[in-house]
Amino acid sequence: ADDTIKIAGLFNLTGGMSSIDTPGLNGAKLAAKLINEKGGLLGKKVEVIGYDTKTDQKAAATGAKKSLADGCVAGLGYGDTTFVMAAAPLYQKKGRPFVTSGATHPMLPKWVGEYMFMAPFGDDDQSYAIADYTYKKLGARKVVVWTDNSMDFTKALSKFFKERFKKLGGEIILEDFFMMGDKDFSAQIARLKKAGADAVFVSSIPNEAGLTTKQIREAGLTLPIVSGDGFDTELITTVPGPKLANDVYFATHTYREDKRPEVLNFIEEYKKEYNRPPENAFAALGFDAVGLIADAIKRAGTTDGKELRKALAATKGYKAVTGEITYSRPSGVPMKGVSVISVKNGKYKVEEVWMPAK
Amino acid sequence: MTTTKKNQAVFVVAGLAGLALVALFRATLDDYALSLANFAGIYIILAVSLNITNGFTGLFSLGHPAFMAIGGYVTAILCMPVMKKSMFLPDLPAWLGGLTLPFLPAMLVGGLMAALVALVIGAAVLRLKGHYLAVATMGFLIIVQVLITNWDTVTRGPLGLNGLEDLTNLWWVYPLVCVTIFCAWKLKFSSLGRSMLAVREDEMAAQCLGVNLFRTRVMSLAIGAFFAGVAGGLWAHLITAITPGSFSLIMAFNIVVMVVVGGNGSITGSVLTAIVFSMLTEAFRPLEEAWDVYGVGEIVMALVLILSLIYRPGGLFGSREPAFLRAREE
Amino acid sequence: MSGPEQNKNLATGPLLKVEGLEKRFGGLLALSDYSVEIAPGELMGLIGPNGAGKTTVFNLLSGVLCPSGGSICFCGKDITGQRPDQNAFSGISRTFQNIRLFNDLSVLDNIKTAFHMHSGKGLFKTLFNLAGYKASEKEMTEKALEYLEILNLLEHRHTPAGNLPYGLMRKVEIARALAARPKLLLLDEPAAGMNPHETEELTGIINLIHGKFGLTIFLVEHDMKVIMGICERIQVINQGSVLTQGSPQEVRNNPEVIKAYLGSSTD
Amino acid sequence: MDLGYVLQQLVNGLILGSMYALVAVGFSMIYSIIRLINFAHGDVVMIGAFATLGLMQLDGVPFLLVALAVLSVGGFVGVIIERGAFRPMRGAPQVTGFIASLGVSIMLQNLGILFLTAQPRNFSFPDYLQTLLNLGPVSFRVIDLVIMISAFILMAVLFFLVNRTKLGMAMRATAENLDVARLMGIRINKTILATFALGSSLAAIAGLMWGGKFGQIDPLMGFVPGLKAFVAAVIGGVTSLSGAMLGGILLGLAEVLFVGLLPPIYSAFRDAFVFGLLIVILLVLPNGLLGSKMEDRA
Amino acid sequence: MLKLNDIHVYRGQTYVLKGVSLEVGRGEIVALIGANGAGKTTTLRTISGLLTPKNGSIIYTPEKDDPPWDISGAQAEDIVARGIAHCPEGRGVFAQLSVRENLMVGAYLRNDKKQIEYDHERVCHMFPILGERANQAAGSLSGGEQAMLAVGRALMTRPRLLILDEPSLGLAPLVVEFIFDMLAEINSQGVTVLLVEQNAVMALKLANRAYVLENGQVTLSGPSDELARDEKVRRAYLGGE
Ligand SMILES: Nc1ncnc2c1ncn2[C@@H]1O[C@H](COP(=O)(O)OP(=O)(O)OP(=O)(O)O)[C@@H](O)[C@H]1O
Ligand SMILES: Nc1ncnc2c1ncn2[C@@H]1O[C@H](COP(=O)(O)OP(=O)(O)OP(=O)(O)O)[C@@H](O)[C@H]1O
Ligand SMILES: [Mg+2]
Ligand SMILES: [Mg+2]
Repeated sequence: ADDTIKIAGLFNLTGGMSSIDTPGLNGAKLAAKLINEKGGLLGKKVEVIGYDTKTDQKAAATGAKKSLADGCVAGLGYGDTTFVMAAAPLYQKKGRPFVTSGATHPMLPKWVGEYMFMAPFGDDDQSYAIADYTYKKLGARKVVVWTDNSMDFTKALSKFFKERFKKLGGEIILEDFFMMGDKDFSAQIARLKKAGADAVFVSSIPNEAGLTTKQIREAGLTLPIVSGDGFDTELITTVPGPKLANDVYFATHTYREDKRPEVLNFIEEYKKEYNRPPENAFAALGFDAVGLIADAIKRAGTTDGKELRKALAATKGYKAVTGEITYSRPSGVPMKGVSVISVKNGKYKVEEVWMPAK
Repeated sequence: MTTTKKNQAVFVVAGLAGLALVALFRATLDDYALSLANFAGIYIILAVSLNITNGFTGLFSLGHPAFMAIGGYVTAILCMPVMKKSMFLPDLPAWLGGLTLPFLPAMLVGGLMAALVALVIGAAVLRLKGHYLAVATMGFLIIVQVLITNWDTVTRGPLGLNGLEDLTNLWWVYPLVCVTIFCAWKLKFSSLGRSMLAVREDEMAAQCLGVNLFRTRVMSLAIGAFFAGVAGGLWAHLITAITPGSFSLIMAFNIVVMVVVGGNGSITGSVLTAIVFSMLTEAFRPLEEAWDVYGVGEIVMALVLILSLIYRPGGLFGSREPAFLRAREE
Repeated sequence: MSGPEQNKNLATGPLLKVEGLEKRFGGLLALSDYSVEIAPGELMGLIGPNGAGKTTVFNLLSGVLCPSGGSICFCGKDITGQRPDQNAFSGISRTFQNIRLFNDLSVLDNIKTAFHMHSGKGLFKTLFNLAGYKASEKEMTEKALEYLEILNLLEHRHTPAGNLPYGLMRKVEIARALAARPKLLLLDEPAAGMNPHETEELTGIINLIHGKFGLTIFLVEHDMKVIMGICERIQVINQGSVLTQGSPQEVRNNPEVIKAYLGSSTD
Repeated sequence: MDLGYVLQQLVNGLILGSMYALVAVGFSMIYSIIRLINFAHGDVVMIGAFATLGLMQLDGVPFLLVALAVLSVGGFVGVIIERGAFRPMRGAPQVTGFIASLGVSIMLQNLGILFLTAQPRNFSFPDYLQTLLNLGPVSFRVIDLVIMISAFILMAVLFFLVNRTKLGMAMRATAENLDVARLMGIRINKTILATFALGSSLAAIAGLMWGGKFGQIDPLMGFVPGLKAFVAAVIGGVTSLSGAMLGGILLGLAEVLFVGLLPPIYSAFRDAFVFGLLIVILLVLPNGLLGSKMEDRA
Repeated sequence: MLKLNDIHVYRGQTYVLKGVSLEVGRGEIVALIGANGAGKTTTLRTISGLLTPKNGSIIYTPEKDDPPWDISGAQAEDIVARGIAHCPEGRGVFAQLSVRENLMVGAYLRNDKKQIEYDHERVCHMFPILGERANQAAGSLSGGEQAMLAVGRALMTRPRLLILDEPSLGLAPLVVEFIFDMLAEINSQGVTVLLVEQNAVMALKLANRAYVLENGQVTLSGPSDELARDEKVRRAYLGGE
């Protein structure tokens, strides 16, 4: 109908990626609801339609096409680059903006084109942040890097971490690998034990975050575990239990444990809507992606793709839950703060907020 | 038996009708419907070609997506403009880095590569039977997936190749569908195809009638692989991205499901189930979207699958073709 | 059919010459020091108690099993250890004790399968209608119908073989084996499961193909009427080795054979 | 590479392998009786894990009781699956059952996602099960020991049941020929149900162990154990229970040892190595490790 | 003891038995002969409960004073329990089970350990090879040995009525003779026998009475020596002049 503005939420709601993507859609739908409660946009209601793409690139492509055929003015979604690559180019071709909520590959806007926007920071930023912290604050000089070799996100994260850490003067004494879905890390742990490192960088997605932490600690190793936003999940404290969830540090979007009003409001509304706290950072990012689009629609005063794109590109100081967003870089990746969070005895604490160099 | 002329006439008429249909589709359907039609066509190619391996010769192969992946990557790399290649895959060997082929030859090379790999793999594992073969081909699929994921210089690893040109359209897909069906049909009603069916029915008896088991098996695996490879090329350039994650065991299962539900050995069955299954998943979208119950579509699909197997345990068409199509062949 | 080739071999000694054949299954010596010679055009019988190793002999001759020792010479060529399809190509064709038809295929297609090795076409010829593909397919159908006619199976040609009654299945198997245009036909208990009347009809058929096509036949059968009635020579094996061989008359009266195999009921 | 390290890897492999074995034995049991490759077997593992999670939230239920309850939940689920999906298509070609089991598996997974959400849940056992034990250079947890011992006890009980009891004899007879088994007075429906119940309860208890060992479960967790069980059973020789057990342990060992003993860069190639090894095994032993070697009789 | 009244049976779409009636008296040996595909096997499978007739009744009276029981439509498992043992076509031995286990499966419904052992010995005495090969997998036995095993296994159920489907199939003449002798002996011990045979000559020699089945219908019946003299039977089933 003409009295709604449709926005497509493309997510993998079933299949292997569903645990990561579902909260993203939840966040996005929540954002639309709040906007509508405040009177909507341009006098119309906003509707976020969820398209399940089943952790399947084929479904991602057809889902994106369906959303375009359904008349969605913009798309958002995905916590993983490979699916964005199947969906976003279609938006680019049609001249409608696509905002990824969770894919963090810094090259994305380059690859897809000017209609591609990112809500999160790039992997380089978060890796640099945690690398700096590991070297400077934790004083680690020799680290072991574990990489989930089955995902692009985790590979990129490790690459940037190593790059930065070596530049700082640290040493990568051992690199080890695993694959998404692995449950048993005993072999890697045995090697880690022998390596004598100051810290271990674990590049994984949330599904393996709790598992690796638990198993490393259970093996009696106490060295700091550091990681990126893949570790931003409750699993990291619940799976190992509070006693073992110790000395874990990760870089993530600046909303966890943050006291900004937009953050508090988001968490409260989320709890109200879904009867549970946000499952992971992707919930907040989905929320922000809708917010970014809505903000641009408001400023553009139209839902026309070209105008909308212009407005989005001009976003400046948008107060997102995951930090202020400004598209000032030529790369198209937003300049955002990165929180470094520590976990001690199952408790989270923001240690610092890292800002990328201008 | 009817005359050759009538045979040819039927093919010409069918071909023309197909062309008209494609033109009609292109004119009337939106992008979404077109992409469904394209995927349905690709699935037809996949199911019919797997039917040559699994249905005709009775080889329980779960390796089809591996051949598809090989064909897909080869096609994608061959079709990629040199400029892009130097940016995405700077470490490619020079001769490959500087080579760009048009779509059709690239797909053919992709298919042939897949068939070649099938020959090599087949030579090793086709001594196995039944589940042993299923596990071996599944192993092959996983090995291919792992290699693609880790062979960064050629495949860019888990990220895959993206930003491919959208070369695939109905004009490519449906003629290739026709070629696939034609080949499968021709095969099934020929002496060669009969020897494949004989191998499926009773290996020992077939062998005692002079059928070379090994050659027949390897050949049917390779034929299936060729078309899977071609389908891979279409797939990559329809999505415009190709990643190792697509060619998973789940996809293998999906294709096997189509073959079995259609009827092991029935080309008509494979075609119909390929269309129905690739459409049916989409049919539940509106319901899921409206009610926010993602996964219901899958559940209903699974129910349909189980019920259809309960009522037609040998598949929709058994191993035969419907009478009105078959009459011409006898 | 195999007429002309048959005559050529006639001059050159035995069609089949087996020497010192041996087969072990794990610890079990199923066949030891088995020898036989069959002349072209002969109809030879093989009898022996259950488990004597008759089927094993056929399995070795057709290449289904690999011998543990000894040699098989066919048409003057050593074929020991060849694969079944190679043996079939050389001209040995067989039926099975437990019928092995292609159950889902029609009777006609069952027969046509046998033509593949001689006149089947390769992949490309098949796909692109090349070089006599059409003609060869047509010829196959015609030939197959001929065989079906001989065995009185014409009316069943479109029935899936698996749906036939037992007796007819046996006949289809024989027709299929014949269609492979063998020089030597191995029949493993073709009359099993047939009543005396049907058996008589079968005997007629065997006599016919033996006479008409001059085919060499090696026959395993427990029905003494068949064996004694049509075989020119009979070999008796017991516990994996040859007990005796000779004319039906000699064998029938051999006390050892009576004791080990025939019992009193030699009607 | 010192001895202690290698020993530790061996122990780790054994622990993983004994869980695989437990699932594989149930899988192979179901396979051998009705020639069904039951891919939904892995999802029974998932159901077992979630049942454990649910039961442990009831305060004051002793752990042993939880385990017993999980066993019966598994058995119950097995019975339902058999009656609902597989009995109506009995006598159909093998591949039909296989496809149907894929359907059942998809259903269970998506029902899980629908009702439990796709989020992984944490899963923690009482502390005494988590205590670290050190045995020379080798260290492991109490739970690991419990897993190994109970897996082997359960499998031993199963072997006894199948090879030494009347029910077992009925199972094996049913496995070979349904009609003839009926002619001997064996109630094949009950026998098949019993087999499903037994196999599935082993899977469910494996779910309990899986959860306890890794501390995290989700609705899709069944895929991997289901797949591994299939592979292990086939490597072992599909119809052979001891083969399935051996196959499971071998698989566990191979997974850990390939990662543990090869340079780290090959860790990512683990599955390729494991499956490569399995293919080689099959090429050498085309009927699996302990599969029947009876040659095809003509 | 057993009475089939106008039995009609379909197999799938095929109308196989078109009104079969026959009777087996206590202590008799009854033979059922007929051409391939006449429906002999179908008749036996219907009696033992593997197939359900569309119409008609099968009245079974286990013991003289028992009430007659209509077993048409009863489960095979219940029918065995009441004393009908069926030796199926193609023998159906459990190939992976040992010879001894096969025999023990025969005694599946019985709980009298001592009696089972006794019967086992009796069977092994009757067919010595079964004792000698007790631990061999049944699948590796030769055809004749398997036939003996199948009969022995049926005996282990302690049947009152033993029905056999072509027990002589593929057996050496000596063994056929042996099996028929054994059947006579079993019968003399009080077991009623219903026998389907292609070897009509021997079957008619052994049996008291016989039925001829043609195309799913009984066309002839009577004392077996009479049938053996019947011109039509001679021509159609006995062969020779
Ligand atoms: N594949 C096999 N594996 C193990 N043992 C076998 C195999 N084939 C045959 N045997 C054994 O070899 C012996 C000979 O068997 P074979 O089948 O040749 O007997 P046969 O003479 O054909 O008997 P029948 O008249 O009963 O058919 C038997 O003891 C049998 O058990
Ligand atoms: N499963 C089945 N489905 C359909 N038709 C069948 C089936 N089994 C048998 N028939 C048909 O039923 C008829 C009777 O078969 P049956 O096996 O009872 O014959 P029979 O007298 O025992 O023959 P034989 O002497 O060959 O054993 C045959 O025409 C056969 O083709
Ligand atoms: Mg034999
Ligand atoms: Mg019969």
